[in-house]
Amino acid sequence: MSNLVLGARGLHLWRGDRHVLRGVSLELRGGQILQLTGSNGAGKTTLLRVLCGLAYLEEGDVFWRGENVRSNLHGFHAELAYVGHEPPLKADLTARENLSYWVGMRRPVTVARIESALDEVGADDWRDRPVRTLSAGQRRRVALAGLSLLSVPLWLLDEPTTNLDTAGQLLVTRMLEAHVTRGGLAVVAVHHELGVNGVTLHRMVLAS
Amino acid sequence: MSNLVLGARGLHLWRGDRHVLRGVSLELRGGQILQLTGSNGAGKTTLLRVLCGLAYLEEGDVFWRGENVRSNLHGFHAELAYVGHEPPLKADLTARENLSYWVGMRRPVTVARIESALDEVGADDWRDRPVRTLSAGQRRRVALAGLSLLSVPLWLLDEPTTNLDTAGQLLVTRMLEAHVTRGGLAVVAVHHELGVNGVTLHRMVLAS
Amino acid sequence: MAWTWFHKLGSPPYVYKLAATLTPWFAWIAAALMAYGLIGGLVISPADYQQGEGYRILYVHAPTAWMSLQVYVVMAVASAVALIWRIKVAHAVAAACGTMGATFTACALATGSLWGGPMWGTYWEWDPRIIFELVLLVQFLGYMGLRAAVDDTQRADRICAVLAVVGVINVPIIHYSVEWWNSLHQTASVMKLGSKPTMPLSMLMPLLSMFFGYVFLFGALLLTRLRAELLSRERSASWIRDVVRA
Amino acid sequence: MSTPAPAALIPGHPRTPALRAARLVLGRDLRLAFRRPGELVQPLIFFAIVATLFPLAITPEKSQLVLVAPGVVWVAALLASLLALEFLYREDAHDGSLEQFAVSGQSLTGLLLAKSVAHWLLTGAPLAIMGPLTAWADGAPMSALPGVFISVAVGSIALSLLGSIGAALTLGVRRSGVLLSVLNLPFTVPVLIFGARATQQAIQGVDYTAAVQLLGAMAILGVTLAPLAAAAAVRISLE
Amino acid sequence: MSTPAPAALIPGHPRTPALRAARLVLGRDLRLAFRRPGELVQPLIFFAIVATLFPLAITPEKSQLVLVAPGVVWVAALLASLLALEFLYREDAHDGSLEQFAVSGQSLTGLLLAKSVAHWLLTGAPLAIMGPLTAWADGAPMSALPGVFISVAVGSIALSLLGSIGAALTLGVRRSGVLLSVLNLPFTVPVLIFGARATQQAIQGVDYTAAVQLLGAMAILGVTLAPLAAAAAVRISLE
Ligand code: HEM
Ligand SMILES: Nc1ncnc2c1ncn2[C@@H]1O[C@H](COP(=O)(O)OP(=O)(O)OP(=O)(O)O)[C@@H](O)[C@H]1O
Ligand SMILES: Nc1ncnc2c1ncn2[C@@H]1O[C@H](COP(=O)(O)OP(=O)(O)OP(=O)(O)O)[C@@H](O)[C@H]1O
Ligand SMILES: [Mg+2]
Ligand SMILES: [Mg+2]
Repeated sequence: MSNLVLGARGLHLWRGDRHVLRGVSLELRGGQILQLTGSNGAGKTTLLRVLCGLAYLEEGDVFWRGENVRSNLHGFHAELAYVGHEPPLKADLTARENLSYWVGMRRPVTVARIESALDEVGADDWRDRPVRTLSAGQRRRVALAGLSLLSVPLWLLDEPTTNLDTAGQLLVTRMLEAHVTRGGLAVVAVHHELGVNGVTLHRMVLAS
Repeated sequence: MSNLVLGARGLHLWRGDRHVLRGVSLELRGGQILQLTGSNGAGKTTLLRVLCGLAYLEEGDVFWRGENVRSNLHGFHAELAYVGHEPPLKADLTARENLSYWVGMRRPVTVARIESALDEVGADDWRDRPVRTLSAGQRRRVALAGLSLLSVPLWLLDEPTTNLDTAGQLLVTRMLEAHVTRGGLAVVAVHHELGVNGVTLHRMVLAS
Repeated sequence: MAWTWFHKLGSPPYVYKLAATLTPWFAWIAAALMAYGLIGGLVISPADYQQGEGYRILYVHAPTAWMSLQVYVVMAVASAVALIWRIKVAHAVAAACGTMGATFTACALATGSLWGGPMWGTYWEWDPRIIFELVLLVQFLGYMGLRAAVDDTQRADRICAVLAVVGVINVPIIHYSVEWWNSLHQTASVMKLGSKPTMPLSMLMPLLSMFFGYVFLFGALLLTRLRAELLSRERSASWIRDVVRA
Repeated sequence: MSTPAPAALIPGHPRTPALRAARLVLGRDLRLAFRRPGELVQPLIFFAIVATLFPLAITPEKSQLVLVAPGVVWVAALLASLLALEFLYREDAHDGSLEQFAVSGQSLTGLLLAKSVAHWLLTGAPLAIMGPLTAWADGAPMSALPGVFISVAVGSIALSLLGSIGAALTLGVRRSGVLLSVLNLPFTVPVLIFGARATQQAIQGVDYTAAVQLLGAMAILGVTLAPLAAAAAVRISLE
Repeated sequence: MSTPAPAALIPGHPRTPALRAARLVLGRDLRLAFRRPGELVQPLIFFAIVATLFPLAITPEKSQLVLVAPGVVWVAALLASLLALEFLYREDAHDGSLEQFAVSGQSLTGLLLAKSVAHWLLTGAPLAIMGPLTAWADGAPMSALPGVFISVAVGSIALSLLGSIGAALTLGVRRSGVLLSVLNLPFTVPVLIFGARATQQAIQGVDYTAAVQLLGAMAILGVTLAPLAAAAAVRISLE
């Protein structure tokens, strides 16, 4: 079996004088989803950022494939994709241009693949307009396209269904199912139940 | 009965060469909610911005209390509150400071009222921190507090439940119910059913 | 009723056809006037008793300089109309003015400084009128730059309209600069309101006909550019297809 | 039939008077500036560098220095405030506060005027203090300093306010820096001319009131006309 | 037991080589800058403006102009580009692209170096071309132009790169802003002093190699050291 395992042990993090993460530990293997819930301000975003090494960790360790991520941060990053509260797009570039640099920066990608990914997320004529002129949900869809193009094993998603219409929300569920059945992992912060079927779903509730 | 009536007739709006609003008309009276749905990019945000006069209208007219809003734009604005996709907060000011200028700019407001409004939306110690350090949902809650402080008859809300936890989503519903039972109006763009009870709810679906 | 013509002028197809019919007339009148002006100015009229032959550049300089101001006024008025009555065609007119205004202004500067060589012994002097004419050029350039920078035509129109209206304040400054500051530059010798021009008729006639020649030339160019503008702006409209088919 | 509207919802429930609204916006901008002292001092540092580097750039003979000091003071002041202008409305447009201004029911003109005042207090006023100092450092006589102060103060008012028009016009534009300075040039030039003249006359001990009056005229023009134009431009670029 | 990972998910699936990644970022920034026609010429226009403003400000006696204008003109312009630096990373930090750089698995140093190169191409290079022209327009002899060109070119490289450190530092900073923009000066003031001196010497026909060599040393320091420091600062500010 694949050694795709994301682990965390005794994560502690303070913000100002607030103890946000109080000894969080988790283990997630390939083919599993971790649904991360918790009231506003519980620390979901913080935890995701800690897991991908964006936030500074006072205590505890994050493990990937059994070894501490600090030992090989670049290698770890090369295998994860993080999408936060806002889609990471340049407002003055088109969806195409955004994807071709964002994805291309990380792995070789052909124009054809970008096009098909944009088709999958239901992009029509608007793929050639500056992202600035797109609607909130359309922007989110561009980010989803990028996510699937990166095709990395570990997904860290912060409320991926924000601004999406019902069809879009379904799309996210399908993408998650496909990803994990392909053997990937996903940690997803949400405020509702992820309606995924046929995959092992772990739940973690952060208390604030 | 109060003459609180929001009307729109034959609204047309083009963006680039895309015909976004194609002859939208509506009428909403005090005590009613208009739930605005539609797929991503259908034009919900655009319609809301047109209604509050932020977007330039090629054709059609918006009416408030029976008269064209162009005839008295300031008077109209004084009676509406618009909250878009992003809470309109200054990242470097605290929740308190934000509210005291945003609301105070429009109507006299005491510190005590601000405090109680912040209590209502479940703000604890974080009300004194720069908004920059707040979580997405906490920011949204600050905006809600501002909304209730403005206490204007007409609410124009763009996906007000974004980033809110279940408790927060319930809070929005309660606020809407209270608002319309007090005789107010609300146009709310959402992607899900507003679960409001005991108030007349009109539905409009924008086709893209 | 009295306002129908106004509304007609608001409708692109009508204006497009009108422009098509008017353009040749303007062109021919311009040609005739300018022909007389050049001959009358460069050949017939006597050399100036103090400036010699050099003064003949006046027949190019003064009209272009006047036009540079007129064009800006046209642009500003069109913009104001467009903003107040929301007339798309007026926006198109203003848009068409930008480049031509810049050209006229550049010509005024060039001919002026050419004339300055023999007259003032220097091609360039930081003289009020010269400065503000230069400023006018920058205004036209800024106007064009702003248009290029805002990608949504409809928004660009209205933003630029505001700019044009605000900037019109410079026109009187240029015109009266010669009175306000004691400057190198000629005071008005033709454009003096009231008192009769201080200039022999043999010089005045060609000068005036050159001026009106330029006016009609501007008209012809404006109409041509206006049609191009309308074509590109209304490309989705139905009447365009009829035009193209015809 | 809907329930009658309660007090809070009835039209013309207590509105904030325009003046107080403007004061709140002014207060907000000052507070924000002092939260970010870094950006606050940028224009000053810029000014200081230009002014102090200038003697280094030329052979520092006092005689010449005095002659060109006005030019230094003014070019530095201009560049400083022009550069600051680019960010006058940027942030507010980005975080949506500008939208809220536009639908606040208060006159947008008034609120923008308040912002311009704040901008002047944060950039113009310090320059008005630094100006005389640099002139003096460049060898201008003590007696000249009041004149320098007045001319820079009045001139910078004109710049801040007239400049707000350009800032509003270029809101929709990326990297607007240079386009902005092009749009601003038409009034920048006169301000510079009169300002430098006033400063020079002050340094030479000549009567400088005429030039300062012209600056004052432009400042008044700015206070009265600029906010209107800026408001119109902002409304359009918000669309 | 989960299904074995398919090709796409296996570690070390084709990674973009570091150099190509950097080129993509460079391309992106240039494209963003030249998104719209006309932005290409903007730095030049800016220069033209500075060059026309200055003679306006001082009594335009050519003799003085020659002495002072060139130095001031490009010192001012360099400072302008230096101030532009403060916003080098702002936008990327705001829209989250900087975060994506940090978790891209590519060396952040390399990507930031690419950004600095873009910044220099957009501000420094035009200055290097316009600098000599304006100096000449203000009356510097032809023979001086190569010197002016070299000093501006090298000086702007040093500024763009060393300045990027300050840019990265000011990213995270809100409160101690003063301290930092002051911390920024030690990098920049020497560059400006040597740069101004080199230009002056070039115009006076004196040997200017010494000053240029000092500038070159700082430029090399910048290319080698600055991106590392900037990357560290960015990572910290993202937390
Ligand atoms: C770069 C240098 C110059 C510039 C920018 C310039 C600009 C102008 C402008 C803008 C006007 C139109 C004024 C108005 O309509 O109110 C004008 C008119 C005129 N200019 Fe010049 N000028 C320049 C040099 C000269 C020179 C060297 C002469 C000859 C000594 C000259 C003679 C005239 C005359 C005679 C008129 C017509 C005056 C009238 O009747 O209104 N200009 N110039
Ligand atoms: N500088 C600080 N000082 C004190 N507390 C802070 C600071 N910065 C962040 N916090 C707190 O840390 C908590 C973590 O926020 P985080 O964004 O992780 O929550 P979240 O679970 O993502 O909330 P949401 O559901 O709204 O996105 C928040 O309560 C926030 O107020
Ligand atoms: N300049 C433009 N040219 C062409 N189309 C544009 C332009 N600007 C916006 N649009 C389109 O106008 C439509 C209106 O977007 P709007 O934000 O109103 O949709 P929405 O219903 O709010 O979507 P969402 O549910 O994602 O928020 C979008 O499809 C957008 O792509
Ligand atoms: Mg969060
Ligand atoms: Mg929307």
